[in-house]
Formats: sequence, structure tokens, C-alpha cells
Amino acid sequence: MSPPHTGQFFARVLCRQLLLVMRRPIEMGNPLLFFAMVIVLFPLGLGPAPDKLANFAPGLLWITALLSNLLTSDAVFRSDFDDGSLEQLMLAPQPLFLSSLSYILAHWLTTGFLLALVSPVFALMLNLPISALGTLILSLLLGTAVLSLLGGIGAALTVGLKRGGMLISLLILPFYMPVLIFGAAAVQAAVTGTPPGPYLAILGAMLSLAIALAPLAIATGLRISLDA
Amino acid sequence: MYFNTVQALLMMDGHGVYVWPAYLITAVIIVMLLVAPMRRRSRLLQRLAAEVRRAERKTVAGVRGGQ
Amino acid sequence: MSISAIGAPLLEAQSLSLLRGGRELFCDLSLAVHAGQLWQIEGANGAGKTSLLRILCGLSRYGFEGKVVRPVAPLYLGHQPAVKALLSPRENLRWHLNGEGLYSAEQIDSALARVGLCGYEDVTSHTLSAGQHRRVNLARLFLSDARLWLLDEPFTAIDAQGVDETQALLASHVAAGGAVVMTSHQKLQVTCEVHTLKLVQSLIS
Amino acid sequence: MWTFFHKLGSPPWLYAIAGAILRWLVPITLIALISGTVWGLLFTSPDFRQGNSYRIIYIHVPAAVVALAGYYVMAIAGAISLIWRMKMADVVMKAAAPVGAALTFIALLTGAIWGKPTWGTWWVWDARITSMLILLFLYLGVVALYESFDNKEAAGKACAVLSLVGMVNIPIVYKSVDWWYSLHQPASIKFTGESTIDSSMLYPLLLMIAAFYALFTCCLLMNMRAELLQRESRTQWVKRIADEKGRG
Repeated sequence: MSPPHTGQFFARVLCRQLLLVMRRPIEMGNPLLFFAMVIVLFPLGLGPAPDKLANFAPGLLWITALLSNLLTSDAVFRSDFDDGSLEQLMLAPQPLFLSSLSYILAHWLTTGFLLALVSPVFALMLNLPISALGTLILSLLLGTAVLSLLGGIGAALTVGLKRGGMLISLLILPFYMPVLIFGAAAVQAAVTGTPPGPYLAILGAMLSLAIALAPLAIATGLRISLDA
Repeated sequence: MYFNTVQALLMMDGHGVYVWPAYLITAVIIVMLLVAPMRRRSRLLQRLAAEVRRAERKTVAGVRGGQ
Repeated sequence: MSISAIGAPLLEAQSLSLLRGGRELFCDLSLAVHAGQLWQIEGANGAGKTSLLRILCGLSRYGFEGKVVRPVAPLYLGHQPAVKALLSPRENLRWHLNGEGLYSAEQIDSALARVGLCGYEDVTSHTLSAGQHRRVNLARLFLSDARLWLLDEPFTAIDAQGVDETQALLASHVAAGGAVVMTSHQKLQVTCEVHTLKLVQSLIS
Repeated sequence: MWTFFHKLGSPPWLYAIAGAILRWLVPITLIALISGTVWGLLFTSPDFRQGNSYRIIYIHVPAAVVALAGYYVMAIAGAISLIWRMKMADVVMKAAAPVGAALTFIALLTGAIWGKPTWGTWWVWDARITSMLILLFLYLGVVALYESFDNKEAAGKACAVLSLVGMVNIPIVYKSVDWWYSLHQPASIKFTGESTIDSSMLYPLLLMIAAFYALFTCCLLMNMRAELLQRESRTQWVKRIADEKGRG
């Protein structure tokens, strides 16, 4: 039996990751629960006035999505690193670029994607106008994908460290800022009625750049972390 | 010289209280930037020199002990 | 199938030298592993056996001088058993990341049986003991079709009967034209000839 | 040319060359810094709008310019160490990080102090200053990542990857922050927009920028020498230097 070519192996690693997550589906709820709880914090902090909340809603929703993504991106490689599966992946003849991309895709499907689908519920709690919900979901879908890719770079660089969790936010948050700027601007534009198209286009451009370059950095980062 | 008296220089008609501290802090940081590597290098060299001397003393003692 | 003539080596290391924490683990070490050879790397604890093996299999790429030529994709069994606690032994082997082809269900079951895990195929691994985890890892030897095997102390936590069975497998693999490089503290009772490589630990003068 | 590039790889030769350069570069830097400051502070006339507080430009702008250039120096050194596997490029990167961080901090501090008289508040979310703050986070990220690795070899490689990712991201961050700034305050005055600065003020500024570049190079070379000694402390040539220092 000849070794699988790259596409089959990509699909196999993806299915393996999704299977592992499905073994404990409750854990998929953790980022969503975190998102919900932080959204609840804002009215407590800023006061319940609907109009003030609506004014901040795009920014708050996006910042919370960003933070929940940051929290989960540390564990992308951690479990496989601890029990040695990551070493076996390094030795597979298939390119590491695509294997790490499948890891990130699995991570996005189980966190960012669900977050985007669930976010309208919390947007309504912050009095975001109904007209902006579609843009919110679309911008979160694009944005969390970019965030997962960038978070993957941080995860790859710190997977070998015992106390890498806190370090990852220091490394990766500066790269999250442009995504936040254009994501929140897209939702803000939808709220004010102007077409959000250009902002979503920029998010899409960032996504394509991240898909092309981030796995390179992730693969190199993994090789370095495993070598130490 | 734009300012004719030292007093005018210090006051800089009201803005001196911002300009001088800014320059002072910058000067302090620049001095630290220049001095820190020098100190680190000399301390490292001293430690290594002591190590070398200790190693020499040991081998000399070793030779004397050997006879 | 007789041992093929000494062709191109399956694994070649040229003048490897590694410094770790001021200690020189090995210097100017060269090694050529040809088909049909069984190499055992001996040395005290901390002599750099695992580091050498990680360099040979390509896990370590920085931090050492010298070159490693490895035309074939190796099978590497490391200290960690690469077994996911959430998956059963059968699923672990089915979804293994070593990039080889899909193993059929019968192959997986027969391999698990030969390492003495029949009856445990569908138990989730976190209920299994560490020794059983290593056995699942060892089952990969029966499944893999890689010609070059790099094994890091494969016999730890394996009972006597398992060790004999594995040694027999190593001998047959080498006889069939494969190559094995392994580290182990035990003396190997194997029919074929064992080439040994001694790692003498030396402090930099 | 190739042998020069190759010789850059041998630590003792690099150590000696850095020492030679420093011997004449440090005095030049000090002279340039002092003369630039004196010229800028004492001899130029105040800005008609901002009065004398504009004199802070002679340290704020050079620090900002050199800090950004410093990040690119670090990223390029990182790229060299990753692509050509030259250990010495790691040393350059490790030496550049703290100097760049300090210069970014100077730029931020003087920017804030300059903001007080002109805008009345210490911190202003101006586009340039916000981007400078993000640059400081990038620097601190590299320094923190380097400190968290025990194996310094792997630390150098990991920081090289991070600074490369940073280099790709810096234009994106700067453009998006500029764009973000124009979205929220379209009508406000552009604080750091280069109002047409007339020549009497421009020349001291250019001198100060040159002085800051020289300062960056000096600190970089000094840090490099210290780092070289640290990494090669077991080798013979370092022991010989320690001997001469001990006896000298």
C-alpha cells in the first residue's frame, strides 16, 4: 500500500482532529461559554442603557471573539506534543505545511466557526440592529479564520515551553489588531447602513495572505519547538 | 544663540518644563543603553579570567603534587 | 530472499558532533547503515543515545554539526508512545500520523494480537497501563512497511515473552532486507549479526 | 565578496571587527548626539504655532525612525540565521531586540510629553503613536520569547520566525492603524503630519537622525560582543581574551 498522497493525508489528519474533539463534545462549548460570559460583563460594566450598548456592540462582540480565540489557540498542538504524536507527524513524508493547515482548519471549525454561528444571539443582547447580524456572522467567519491561523503560529512557537500559555498572547495579540480593526469596522458600517463590502474584502485579503504564509511559519515553529 | 539669558533658556517661555525632562529621560536611557553592554562584557571577562587563573593554579598544584 | 548486495546505505551520517550544555556528547561520528544490518547504540544514561537517534531520524535539525542522508522515510519509536488516551488501540493505529498507507482492520487486529493486546482492541486507551501503551506503539512494527526502523529502547515495560517476539521480528525484518538502528540496555539475543556503536561520554578538555 | 560573507561566521573575527569599528564609532556618535542636541535646543528658533515644545522633535522623530529600522534589522538577521543557518545572525538579532525596544520606548515617552503642551493630554490615540505602541509590543514579544527558551539555539530560531512574521505584519498594522485613525476622527489636525518644516529646523533633525542610527549601531555591536563572549565562553579564544584582560 503506497503512502497516501498529500490530499488524502490532509483529509486524514483533519478527520483525526475532528474525531478527537468529538470524543469530548462538551469541550467545544467552552469557548462559546466564555464568549457568553464576557458579553454579559459589558452591560454590568458599562450600564444597561440600550443605546450606549448598541453604540459599542460591534467592538465588544469582536474583542470578545478575539479573546476566546486566543484562549483556545494555545491547545492546538499541546495535546499531540505531550503524548508524542506530533513527533510522528514530523517524520511523515507528506509536507508539514498542509498537515499544520489541517490542524488549524480543525481548530477553526470547532471554535471560530461555531462562534460565528452563535454570535447573533449575543449581538441581540447588546442591542445590535438586526440589519447588521448578517455582516457580523460573515465578518466573524472570515476574521476567526485569520485569528486561528495567527494563533497557530504562536502555538507552534510556544508548544515546547512549559509555561507557554501566557506568552502566546504577548506574541500574537499585535498581529490580531488589524483583523480587529477591519472586523469591527465592517459591523460598524453595517450598523450605520453603509455597505460593509470593502471591509469584508480586506478581511478576505488578510485571510488569503494568512492561509498562504502562516502554515510556513507554523511548520518552521513546530520543527524548532520539537528540536529543543 | 536664540535664548539670550540662561533663565530664558530654562523657562523656554513655559515649555521648558516639558522639553528638558524629555531630553533628560532620553539622555538617561541612552547612557544606560551604552553602559550596560560594557559592564556585562567586563564582568563576564573578569569571571572567565578568575576561572582561567583557578584552573592554572589547580594544574600547577597537580604537577607539584605529582612529583 | 537473501540479503541484497551492499547497495546504497539506507541511512548515512557524516562527521556528526553535538554539544549539549558544555558537554561534548559525540564528536566526528560517522555511520552507514546498509540493508540487512541491525545496529545497537550503547552508552551510559545521558551519553546522547536519544539525541543521536533524534538526529538520525530527522527530528533534530539544528544544533549539531555534520550531515545525515536518509533516502527512505523511517519508522521511529520514541520514548513517548504516541497513543491518544481518548482513542482505542484500534483507532490509534487506524488514525496514526506516520503518513503510511491505511492499515486494514485485519492487519490492525493481527498486530494487536501479536503484541498481546487481543481483547483490548476497543477499550479507550486511558484505561490501559503505560506498558500496554508501549505495546500499541510496538504493534506498529508488525504493520509498517518502512524499511528503516529507528527504535528508542523498544523493550522498556515489555514482558519477557513480548521481548522475545520483538527480537524475532527484528531478525526477520533485517533478513528481509530492512535495517534497524536501536538503543537498548539489554543484550540482544538475535540470530543475525549485531553491529554495536559505543557512545563514550567525554567532557571538553 | 563571498569570503567576507563567510568570515562573518567566525566568532573571534567578528568580535575583533566589532571592537575595531566601535573604537572610532562611539566617539563620533557622542559628538553627533551632543552637537545635534545643542543645535536643536539652543540655536533654532521656536515653531510659530507650537512654540518651544516642538524642540522635542529632535529626539522623538529620530527615535521613532531608528526603532522601526531596528525591527527590520532584527528581522533580516533572523531571516539570515534561518535560511543560511549562520549562528552569528542569531547573535545580531538577539543584540538588536533590546536596543530597538528602548528606542521605541523613548519615542513613545517623548511623543506623550510633546502631546501634553500641544493637545493638553498625556496620551493621544494618534495613528503614528498607536503604531509605535504596537511596535513596542512586537519588540517585547521577541525579547520575552527569547527569555522563555532554555536552549539558546532554539530560542534564536524561534525569535527569527517571530520577527519574520512581524516584518510581514508591520506594514499591515501601520496601514490599518492609519486607516482606523482616519475613520474615527476624520477632521482632527494631523499631529505628526510633516508640516512643511523649513530648513533651519530640518538640518539639526537630519543630524540627530544620523546620530541615532550611529547610536543604534554602537549599542548593537556592544551587545553583540557581550553575547559572543557569553556563547563562546568555553572556547580558547575567549579564554585568551580573559587572560589578557586579567593580566592587563
